[in-house]
Amino acid sequence: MTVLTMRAIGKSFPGVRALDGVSLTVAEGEVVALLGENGAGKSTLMNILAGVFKDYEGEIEIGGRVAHIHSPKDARRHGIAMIHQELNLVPELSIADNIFLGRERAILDRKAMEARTAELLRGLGLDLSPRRLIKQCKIAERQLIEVAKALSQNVRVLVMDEPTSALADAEVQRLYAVIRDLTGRGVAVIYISHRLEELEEIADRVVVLRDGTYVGERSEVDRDELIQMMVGRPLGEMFPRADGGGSGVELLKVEGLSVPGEPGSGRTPLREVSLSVRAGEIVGVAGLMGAGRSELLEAIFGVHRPAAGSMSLGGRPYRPRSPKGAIRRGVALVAEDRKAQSLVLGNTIAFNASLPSLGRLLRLGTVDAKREQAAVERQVNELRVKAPGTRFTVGNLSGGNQQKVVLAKWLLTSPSLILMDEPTRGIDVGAKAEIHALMSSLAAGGKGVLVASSELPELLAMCDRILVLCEGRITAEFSRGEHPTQEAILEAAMARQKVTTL
Amino acid sequence: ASKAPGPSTSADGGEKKKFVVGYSQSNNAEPYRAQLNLQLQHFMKKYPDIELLPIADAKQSSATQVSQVQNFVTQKVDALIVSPTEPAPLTAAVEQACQAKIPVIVLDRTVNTDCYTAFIGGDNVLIGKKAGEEAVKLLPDGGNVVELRGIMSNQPQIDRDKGFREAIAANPKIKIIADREGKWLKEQATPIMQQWLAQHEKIDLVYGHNDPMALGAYLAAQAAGKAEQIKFIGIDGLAIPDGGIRAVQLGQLSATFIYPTGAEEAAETVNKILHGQEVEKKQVLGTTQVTKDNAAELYKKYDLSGQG
Amino acid sequence: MTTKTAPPTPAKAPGENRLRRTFSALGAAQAYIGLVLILAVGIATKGDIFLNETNLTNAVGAFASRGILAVGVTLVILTGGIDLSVGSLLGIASMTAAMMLSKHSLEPWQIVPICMVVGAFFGFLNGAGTAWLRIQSFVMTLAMLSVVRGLDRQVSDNVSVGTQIAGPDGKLTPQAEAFQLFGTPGHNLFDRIYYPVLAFIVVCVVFHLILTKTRFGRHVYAVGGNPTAARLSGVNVTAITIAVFTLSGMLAGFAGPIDAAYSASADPQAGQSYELDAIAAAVIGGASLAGGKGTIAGTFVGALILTLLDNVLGLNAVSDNWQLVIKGLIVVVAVVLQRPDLFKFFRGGSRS
Amino acid sequence: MTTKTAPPTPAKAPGENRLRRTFSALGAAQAYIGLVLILAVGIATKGDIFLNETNLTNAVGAFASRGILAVGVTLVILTGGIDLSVGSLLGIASMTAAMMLSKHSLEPWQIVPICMVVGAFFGFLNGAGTAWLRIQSFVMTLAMLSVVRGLDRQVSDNVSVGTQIAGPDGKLTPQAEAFQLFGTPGHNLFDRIYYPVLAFIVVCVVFHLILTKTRFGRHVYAVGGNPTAARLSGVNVTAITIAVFTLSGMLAGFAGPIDAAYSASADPQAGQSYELDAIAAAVIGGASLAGGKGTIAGTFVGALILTLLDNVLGLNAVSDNWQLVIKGLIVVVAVVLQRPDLFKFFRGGSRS
Ligand SMILES: Nc1ncnc2c1ncn2[C@@H]1O[C@H](COP(=O)(O)OP(=O)(O)OP(=O)(O)O)[C@@H](O)[C@H]1O
Ligand SMILES: Nc1ncnc2c1ncn2[C@@H]1O[C@H](COP(=O)(O)OP(=O)(O)OP(=O)(O)O)[C@@H](O)[C@H]1O
Ligand SMILES: [Mg+2]
Ligand SMILES: [Mg+2]
Repeated sequence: MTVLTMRAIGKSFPGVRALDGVSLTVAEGEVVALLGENGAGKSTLMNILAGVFKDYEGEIEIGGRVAHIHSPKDARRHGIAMIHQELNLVPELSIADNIFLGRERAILDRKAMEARTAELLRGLGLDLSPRRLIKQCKIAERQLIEVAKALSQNVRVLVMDEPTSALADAEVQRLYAVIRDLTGRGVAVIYISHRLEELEEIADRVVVLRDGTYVGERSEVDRDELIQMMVGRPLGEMFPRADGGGSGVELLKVEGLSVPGEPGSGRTPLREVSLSVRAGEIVGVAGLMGAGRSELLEAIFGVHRPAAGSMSLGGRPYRPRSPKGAIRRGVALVAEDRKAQSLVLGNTIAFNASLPSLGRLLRLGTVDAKREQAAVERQVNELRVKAPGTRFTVGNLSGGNQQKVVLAKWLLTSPSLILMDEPTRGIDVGAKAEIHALMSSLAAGGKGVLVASSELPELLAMCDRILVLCEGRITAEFSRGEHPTQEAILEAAMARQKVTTL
Repeated sequence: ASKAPGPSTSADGGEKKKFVVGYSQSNNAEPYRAQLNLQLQHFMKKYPDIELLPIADAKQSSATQVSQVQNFVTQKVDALIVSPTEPAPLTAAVEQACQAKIPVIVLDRTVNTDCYTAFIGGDNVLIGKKAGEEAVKLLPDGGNVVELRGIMSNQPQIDRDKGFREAIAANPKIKIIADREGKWLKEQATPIMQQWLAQHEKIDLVYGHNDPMALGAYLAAQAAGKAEQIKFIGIDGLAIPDGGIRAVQLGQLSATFIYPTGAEEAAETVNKILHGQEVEKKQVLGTTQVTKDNAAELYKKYDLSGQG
Repeated sequence: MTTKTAPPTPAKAPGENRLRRTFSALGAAQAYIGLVLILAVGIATKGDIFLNETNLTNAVGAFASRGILAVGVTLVILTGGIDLSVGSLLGIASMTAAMMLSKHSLEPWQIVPICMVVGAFFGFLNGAGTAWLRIQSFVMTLAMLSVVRGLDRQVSDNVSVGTQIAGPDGKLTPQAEAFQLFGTPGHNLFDRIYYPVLAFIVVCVVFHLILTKTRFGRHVYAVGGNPTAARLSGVNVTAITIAVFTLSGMLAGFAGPIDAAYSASADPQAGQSYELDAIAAAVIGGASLAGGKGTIAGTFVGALILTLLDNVLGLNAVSDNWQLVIKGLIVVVAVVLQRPDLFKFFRGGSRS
Repeated sequence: MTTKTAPPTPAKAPGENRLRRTFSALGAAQAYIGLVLILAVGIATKGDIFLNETNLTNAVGAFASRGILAVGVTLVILTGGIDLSVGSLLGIASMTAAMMLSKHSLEPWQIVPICMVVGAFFGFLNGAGTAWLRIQSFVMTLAMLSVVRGLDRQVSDNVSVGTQIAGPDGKLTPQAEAFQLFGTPGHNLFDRIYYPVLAFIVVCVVFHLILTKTRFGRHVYAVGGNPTAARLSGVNVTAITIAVFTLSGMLAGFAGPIDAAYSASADPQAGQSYELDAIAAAVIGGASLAGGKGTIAGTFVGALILTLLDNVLGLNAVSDNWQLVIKGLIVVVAVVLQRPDLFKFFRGGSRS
């Protein structure tokens, strides 16, 4: 039975027609996937359903009756819950407070809230105290908390906008189990993801959007066909990296690097990590959530002070005291959390993209606006950022396009070593292929690439070598020649040291 | 009203000319100055051919006051009255007015130039001295005095302190054991007095540079049950229900000294100037000591509440 | 792959957690170090004069009305706003109280609600301007500061209004007598519990409970911590914003009669620059002007720091000029001492 | 894939872009509506008296030193901080100037740099406390306000120091004569360009260029917009923070002699509460106290709004109490008029 019908939905922003006459129906217990390029309008469509926007064109029907949804409260009244693409939690409040935000009793019933929270978290495999503050939780944990928050409501329609972008496989599997449980109880799920293999596994039906319009839908997932539908042209091989690379000289050498964790911050300590990246090589870093991948990349980028160990870059000792020092040595970091770590959301694309490379755009001590404009425009076009211009506010871009701006920003510094933390998070398949091509060409150009990713297929296809981290320690290393399997990597990723568990 | 002032304009016939007078007050929201404003408006009404523009309030800011004076000059008023916030800053502004041939009456506080028509004001050193003499009278056997000062850099504060110290030198057994800046405010004075009462065994007299501070100290002493043993002297002597004259009547203050507003004299002087008569360049006003005996009478004399 | 169900990494190792809890408890204790320091200096230099019930009551009593303002300001700051108008609102409320008493001989229990309504009304306007017209609260409340002060001065004709109103028999009228209870220095209530101090403490306790135990409190933190998240969670951001400004105004209205009773008169300038003291108390107590962070307990400690510091310096007869200098220095020291991670400058980019 | 080079959507469609440029120009014009309104009222009510070179020079001259403070405060606000100490810094700089002149007979061109160094020194301390000790700037600069005011009063012995120093011949000394150029009301420079006004405009232009054209300017915006992202982009957040406070202090130092010359004396209380005017100018001009948003042009307009508003009300002889009321109301109206999206409350969730 149909629970939700969206009819001829349209939405415009100043200068942008985000949606135009899109219709969608979802039945009880069905998982419908929304697919489309970055900026196709998926989030906008779902935001309309969740009451984020006050006005839009078209009509929404729920359970056969017209529903007027103009605020998040309206949406909740109709049994709609949404996990937003960008995390929406209050950092200074506890997990329990966040989960029940907006639905508390007038006088808080802490005990009940915490008990229910603990239950929800357990269901998602999270062993966290409900009283823990969000600011002390890791990104992946936060994403699961968002899931828990949505699950805590009595929903008829659950919208998930890229719920897995920060999750590794194990957590993703757990999420699937939860979704199956929900659909078994008749809940309709709308699922947005750029990971096609996920859609194969979870979706009953895939609806494709392009440039704000409905393109078509399929019940059978055929990757090539779907890609053709969303991009409007056939796409070649997904992971274009040919064998090779890795024959160059040693670019980065890390020896015995240890970084202490910080009490209360939820940061994983690194313990005696040693690795090397050669020029022309792509090295992957695998691990489970909280394994210390981001920590490792950040430490190399000079964000954290190491307690022990040494590094060298291009044969010279490398001791960055801040990101500034790292950038000066030609290192770049595409950070994990674009919103918090990478972008000044209120400013323009040009401002953000040129920020680390302003030093080379100077003329007579001032920023040469023309050269800046030209450089940014070239890079942004190369990455196919969908935006009306480089003076567009970054905060108004779609999630994937924001990520592309981050990439553009670092490519503009022409780094010799580029560190990428989940570089394709939230990126559509087409763009993903381009980014992969870009990584290959960087490597081919003699640069070093160190990439942490939660998508094992991506690592397996792209990397010359894969390092596996577990609890801040390197537990395994595979080279391409060994043809590692996902299972082997996962096993290494879970090779916990018994001593540390208590 | 763009005519230069002078006897010629209104004296000879034709249509009746109305003179326009501007007044820049340093801060309306001090009870003393509110009283002054009220009185000035009252006394100006005696002269039907003179119009007093709404009083401009500098709100304690010299910069504001300078631009107010400049505004009046721009408007070409026929005469200007200024109660300067501070002497130095207003000097240039007064000179500007003077150069624009506008007669200026400096009321209450001085400026550092001779380019004005008349100065009318009280003598704070004299008042301080009178207060000191009263203290000597109240403490024949000597005693401990505490002093609540106005804002330290204000000239009246400096003068009232100076006169007082000169006068009490007559009796070496009178000692000022503590003094602090009460910023002219009642609510500042109360906690200061509370601290003094905790610190000092014996306080015989409180000298407040204005009545509100003396009364603030009185509240603190009253609460500590020591109001009877301590004498309080204030300055200002305003005829308002909340003022010093009433406080003397109620026995809260032993004495206060009327700081003359000079409003009546100012109105008179303006009238004379506008009609081309001679005026005295420096008019220093005396003070009246308010005691229990003359309080009722003085209150009646200065109370303007019924007259708007 | 799906067979391995062992939890990937235990997100919390019990030992680690215990450690963390201890640390955060210590952090909370640390918030009081500044206060303890000042108490210690007071006791060391002026022993029993300082550590004396009367002296402490006097010191806190003098600050009580500002302390009450600080509670209201804390609410506003928690939502990420600021309220500069509280000093003016206190002023007009104290004037209202004095006039109600002197002109209409109202009873104190009638006066207080009226003053609270007056304060709440202007506070509501602040909230409406901020939430509906989306004027930055700094501008909105600065404008209100000016408007309300103008009105205050206008209704009072720039003359202060006394509250010790004598009847025909020369004694205080019963209303004026009762009104004195609100704050005449040294006055006692319940044998040595002085009304302003009591009122301040009660206000703190009530708003502490509201902030920590009620839905409204959670929403206040949410609006300041992440307005977008709050909105998407169905929190009525507009209503919360208007509510905190209204409450702040209401508290200023509540503080008005206390201030009037303390000085036994309502001055047209009353409350001027109190807003700075109130905001300082909140911020010294750990409230962040960015919103979402702060507690009433912190504000209470901040208020005590400010008033006891004044008291200690005064008792030690430090000259007025040096008081200003030392006060500034000690505030810095007190705030620095409260920070557990003091000397780890900029370690690790914080993720927030 | 690599063969198809047609971008999916052109990053910039020329027609669309022109439209947007027009829009944003309009938005910029809107920022001046408040000012235009006040000018219109001034002209309508007081025609030539208001629109008179002398009057306008006087009005802007009276505000110039606060306007210069506002520029420094804007820098600090852009990084997400606040500077409450500028009024005190102006005070101590004006005292320094007057003392250098009266005690040491220094030439004006020696005095100004000394004052700037004095201001920059205290500003640096503000920055160090904020960046290194990580004290909230509100607390740090509030403490500095108190400390510097105390020092100012102490060095001057609470007595104001005049700058019109007469030599043995009874005339002004050459230094004092020259010093008057800095601001004696009505004084002319370059035939009717009055130094305070000139200095204010030059400061605005210089800092406008610094903010818009240099890397430093970009970094200031980045630090205010997202400090973590700024740091990870290679911005030295600590250095930028210290720099803006130092510059703000330096500008306060620069404004000191102007204030002293304007008043022909340095008062120990000089500059008190100027910080509120300075911040108000910045915020009315569109600067966001959350950081990352604001311009010097906006601050300039904000300063003009404040000073011309005073002027118009003064010229119209509005009573002072009503002036306070009307001023508050007009500031609200001016700020609301500047917002293009005025009546679309909460339409569309912004992504930030
Ligand atoms: N608040 C806004 N203001 C202006 N434009 C907006 C706003 N929100 C979205 N857009 C525009 O609407 C279009 C659709 O964005 P939307 O976020 O729906 O894309 P999406 O399909 O979710 O992309 P992604 O896969 O990258 O998340 C984009 O071009 C985006 O720039
Ligand atoms: N300064 C910080 N403050 C708060 N949290 C931090 C900070 N630095 C890192 N984190 C969080 O700690 C988590 C732990 O770390 P780490 O980056 O080492 O794990 P990871 O293997 O990258 O896991 P994930 O897949 O969650 O990113 C990160 O995901 C990040 O969200
Ligand atoms: Mg999206
Ligand atoms: Mg990570």
